[in-house]
Amino acid sequence: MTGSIAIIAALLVPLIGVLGIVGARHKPNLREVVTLVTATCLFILVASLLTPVLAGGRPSVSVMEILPGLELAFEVEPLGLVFALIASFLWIVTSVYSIGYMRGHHEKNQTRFYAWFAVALAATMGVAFAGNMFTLFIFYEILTLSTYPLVTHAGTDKAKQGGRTYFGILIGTSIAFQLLAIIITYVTVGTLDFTQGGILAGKASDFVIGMLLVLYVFGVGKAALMPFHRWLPAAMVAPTPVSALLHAVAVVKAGVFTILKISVYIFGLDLLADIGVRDALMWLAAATILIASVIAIRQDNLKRRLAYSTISQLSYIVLGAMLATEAGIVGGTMHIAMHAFGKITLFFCAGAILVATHKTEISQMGGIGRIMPITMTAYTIGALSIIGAPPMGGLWSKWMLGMAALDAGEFVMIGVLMLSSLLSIGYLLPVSYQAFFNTPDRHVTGKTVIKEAPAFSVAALSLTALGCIVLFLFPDPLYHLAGMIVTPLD
Amino acid sequence: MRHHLILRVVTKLLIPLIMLFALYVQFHGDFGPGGGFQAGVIFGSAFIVYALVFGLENAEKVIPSGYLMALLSAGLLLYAGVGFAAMYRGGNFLDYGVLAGDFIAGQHLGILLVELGVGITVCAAMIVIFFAFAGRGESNDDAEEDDDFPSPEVNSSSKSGEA
Amino acid sequence: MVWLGHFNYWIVIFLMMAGFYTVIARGNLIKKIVGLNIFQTSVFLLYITMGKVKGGTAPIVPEGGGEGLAYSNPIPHVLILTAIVVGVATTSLGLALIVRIREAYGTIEEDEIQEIEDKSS
Amino acid sequence: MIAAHLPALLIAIPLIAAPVCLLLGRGGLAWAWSTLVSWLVFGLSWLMLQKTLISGPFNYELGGWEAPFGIEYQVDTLNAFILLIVAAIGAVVMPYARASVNREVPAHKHTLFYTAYLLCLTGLLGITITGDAFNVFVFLEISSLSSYAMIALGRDPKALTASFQYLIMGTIGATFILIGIGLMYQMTGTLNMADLAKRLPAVEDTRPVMAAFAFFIIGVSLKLALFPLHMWLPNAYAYAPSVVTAFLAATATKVSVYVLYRFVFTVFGQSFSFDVIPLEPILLVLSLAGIFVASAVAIFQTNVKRLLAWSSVAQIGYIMLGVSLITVAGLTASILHIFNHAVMKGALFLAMGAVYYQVGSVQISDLNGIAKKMPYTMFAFVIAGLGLIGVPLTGGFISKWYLITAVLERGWWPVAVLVLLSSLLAVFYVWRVVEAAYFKAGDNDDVEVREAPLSMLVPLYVLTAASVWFGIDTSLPLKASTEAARQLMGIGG
Repeated sequence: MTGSIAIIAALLVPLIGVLGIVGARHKPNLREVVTLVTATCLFILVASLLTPVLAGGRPSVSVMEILPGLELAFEVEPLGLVFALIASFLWIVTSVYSIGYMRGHHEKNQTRFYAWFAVALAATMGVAFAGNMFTLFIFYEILTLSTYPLVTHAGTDKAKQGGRTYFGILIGTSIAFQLLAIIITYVTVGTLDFTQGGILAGKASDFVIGMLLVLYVFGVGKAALMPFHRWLPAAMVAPTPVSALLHAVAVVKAGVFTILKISVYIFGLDLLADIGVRDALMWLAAATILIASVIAIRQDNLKRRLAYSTISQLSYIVLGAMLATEAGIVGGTMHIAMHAFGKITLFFCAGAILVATHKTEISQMGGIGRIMPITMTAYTIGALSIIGAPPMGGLWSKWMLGMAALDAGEFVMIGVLMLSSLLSIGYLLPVSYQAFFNTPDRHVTGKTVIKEAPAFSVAALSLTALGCIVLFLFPDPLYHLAGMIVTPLD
Repeated sequence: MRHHLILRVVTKLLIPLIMLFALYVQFHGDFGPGGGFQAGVIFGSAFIVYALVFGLENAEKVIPSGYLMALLSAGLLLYAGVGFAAMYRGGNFLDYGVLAGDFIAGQHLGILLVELGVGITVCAAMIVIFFAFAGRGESNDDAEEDDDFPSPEVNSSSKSGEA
Repeated sequence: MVWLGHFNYWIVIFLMMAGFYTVIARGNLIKKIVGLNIFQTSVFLLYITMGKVKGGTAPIVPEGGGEGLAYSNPIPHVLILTAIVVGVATTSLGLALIVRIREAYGTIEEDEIQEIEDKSS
Repeated sequence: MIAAHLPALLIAIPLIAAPVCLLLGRGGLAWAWSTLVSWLVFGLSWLMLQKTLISGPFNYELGGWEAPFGIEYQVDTLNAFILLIVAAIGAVVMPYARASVNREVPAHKHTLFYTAYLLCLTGLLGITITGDAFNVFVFLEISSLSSYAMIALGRDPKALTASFQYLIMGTIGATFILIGIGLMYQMTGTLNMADLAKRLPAVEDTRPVMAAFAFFIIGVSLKLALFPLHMWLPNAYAYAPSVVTAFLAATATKVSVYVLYRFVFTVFGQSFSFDVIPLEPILLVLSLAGIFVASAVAIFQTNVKRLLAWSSVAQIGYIMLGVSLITVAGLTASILHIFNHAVMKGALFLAMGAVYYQVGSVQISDLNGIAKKMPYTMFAFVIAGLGLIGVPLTGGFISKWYLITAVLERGWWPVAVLVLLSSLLAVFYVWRVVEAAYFKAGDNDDVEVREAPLSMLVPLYVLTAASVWFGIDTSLPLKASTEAARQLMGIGG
């Protein structure tokens, strides 16, 4: 199969899946089989692109010219491939998890849920493979729109309120800042193609370039850089699989992915390093890391705590990009993968707890580890990965980011990374402690019966927890791929 | 108005004269002042005078509103028909020159027919407007209501080509 | 005397402003339509007076041809004939609307209509 | 034969169809006839656009009289494109009209309604195609008078006052145009647009010409509802029958914008309009003010049709902003937005018409939970609404993209920022409706509300699909509007 066909297929397969899902709406089993088959096909397709990319190729395809000079074009490069691989692999896992969760939690409108989920994945693939900023923007917006029905799935007033914040901030920043930045780039440079080494160098004054950077970084609201982070906690009203895949992986990673992509292919690292305002943005990222961590500690709702943790972790990647060094980009890319596996595990656990015991607040979770030992073990593994403790994958990306800060001579940033690791211990591990070492509520004394979440869910969260460990043991392929972003073979 | 004998007699005498004058204005239009607009209004006023003196009911018996609608349309159709005929005979739309054997005769024929169309439509429109307003107070049932709208539009459209 | 020479324009402007003022200032719908008519008529006058050629006669060629005769320009008159018809159509449509408004609201005073509308919504 | 007479046929066919429609009498016959005619006109206008794109502008002399003496129809890419928009909207709206008109207009007025519609169509097409200044006025009045009548057919008594207000404002506007034309004629002795364009420069610094320009522009601005001359529009659109609203919103103001293009750029000429008269800052300020004020007002409306009407005023602002740039790019954006807005707003009003058909109201509070009962209608509303916001892959995005590119080319950064910010206001007003439809529980579930009939859904989806289609495959509108903008600016053929 040639690369271009695989790219197109990767975009179309989820959409065909949507038709299948809607077609099978009266047969839940068939519907879920369709979802799983679609997700597996997608992963195989994306994986098939690995060989040519590793060989130094950049499979590309141009679908059509929407406006003169602005094509709907796709090109697979290592960064996008990493993102697509993670997203498509975790979609399979999430689908398995969803089967248990959605049925266990008796959610309504499950067909709608699966259908929009598939659309969101198609959009994610579009973001990952976009060959120019224009295409990326289009799929970025489709991703926002297709996740809106998922966020507001419950249809309650709270869901509506959350959806409003979600939609308002994401659409608002993207239209007001990102689109403006894109158009300014287009008007000054005349192209929006992602090019190794950037396209802006020498094309505009320092002031314009600095302003563009600010517009881009704030325009990508999905990266949840403060002060545009409010949508992420708001999105936690969604069903847990959505929070897990979309708001720990696909959507938020699409944001930081966009920032990395802009840094490397629009500005270029050399130019980026010279921009004065970059420093300020780096400090902002650092501030976001710390502030979000502190807020996370104060949350009692597990999902909200995880959401703030995500905000904090996303800024690691923004920080990596703003360091404007090769190691920073590599570290950022690796952190996309590491954080994805860690955080999705945590969300899966939060969902599993909800389904099994209907508990959402951490303070109620005393002794829950005895009821749900597998879940809580997985939780601890995921938490350790996020913290960056061995033997979990999270170690490597933090290591790389630390190295990058050292390279760039930003010693304060190393301190920030250290401090935030401590803070993340502070907000993640108490849950484990509470679960394993605290006594359960007085009312449920007597013998503890093991009552795990549905088997599908448990299997999924075990798998991702395992992933964290595997990534620690074999980080090399990922490192290799990430390294190709900044130093292509040819 | 039943008792105003003089009015009734004089009106009866006047109406044919008004109509005759209207026809003069109509058909003399291509030699001197006159034309379809003016003639139509004058011709219509004959009916309006009749309605004023003998009552709306009688006037509607003379010329039922169904006929008026038909006349409204017919005038406009005559007008456009001339245009299409010219087109059919190889000229441009409304190119009267090709209607008859030679250019001058064609122009005469064309303007005569077109003005006749205008005259018919304007006449019908004036009467319709009058009937609509005059009939309004007596019967407010819905059936009457439709008369107040067609007239202005059809009226305005009739002179579109004229401008 | 230059001013007086343009007396037709003064008439036009006076009528135009009078009509315009009536449209704006009067609350009675019928008066508005009357004002609108005055306003339109002033424009008709503008057209008609501009067709006049000094010493010109009616633009009808006399028998035997009239070489050397000056004619008034007939085109503005023809144009304004059309505009007059438009004006008549507008007036009748406006009056028809007033009749229906009166049936629906029981008044043709703008402020009273407004009051009723505010109440209903 | 048809090819040679296209311009005349385009006007003559709907014109002659109107009296025939009147003769056809009551019932479905009038509807079938006007639908047929609409589609015929659509076909003809399509042929004409193709002709201009292939072989350039052409003329048609009515009555065989040569240009400065007789009335001439001049067709170039610009008006062929506008004609296509008008005809296409007519053709799409007509199949929809059957059900909607049955619901909203008393039975005995149906024939009159369709007659008025055909006349309005004739008028709009006529304004666009004619090359004679006075003819513009005549056709303008034909379309206006018939639209006053159509608006007054709405069920709500407020339709009457709205129509009356529109009549007063519209007539003042038309009379201003008449004054403008008269003064132009007085100074040049001609009414033919091409001829006017030749003769005006010789007298361009005289006061009558300036007065003519001022009267004309103000008159047209009234007709096209440029802020702050828009006061007639919200009520007229809100209370008219749904079909009328959809048709007029998509075509009437657009045609007036065309008249403005034609006179500002072709007849008076760019140097007069923008150098002698400071039209640029005036349009810029008014259009920006219009965008913001009207969008802000739209947010607080409780009647969805009124909300959309206010949004139309705002969108006119975008269109005029493109004009005020005086560049090919700006005009392209402006013309593109005419097209895209016609499609989107048409779809939105059709969706609301479908809701009115089933619910009998378009108050936001009556729309609570409507998405469950009318999922297809509301989905179309959402898609078209996204177009209004300017989300990618919709037509609205394309025109906004062009507008901002054009603004940036002139170096007006703050304006670009303002345009983008104003899109956010659109998010607010569109989303208010969406939230009501999808998230609020319906108050009266006992009332049987079902999906709209197929005859309404199909036209609705044709327009919705078009708004997406032309956001992806932009070749047709883009080619036409670029070409039209170049012709207006006098660059190239």
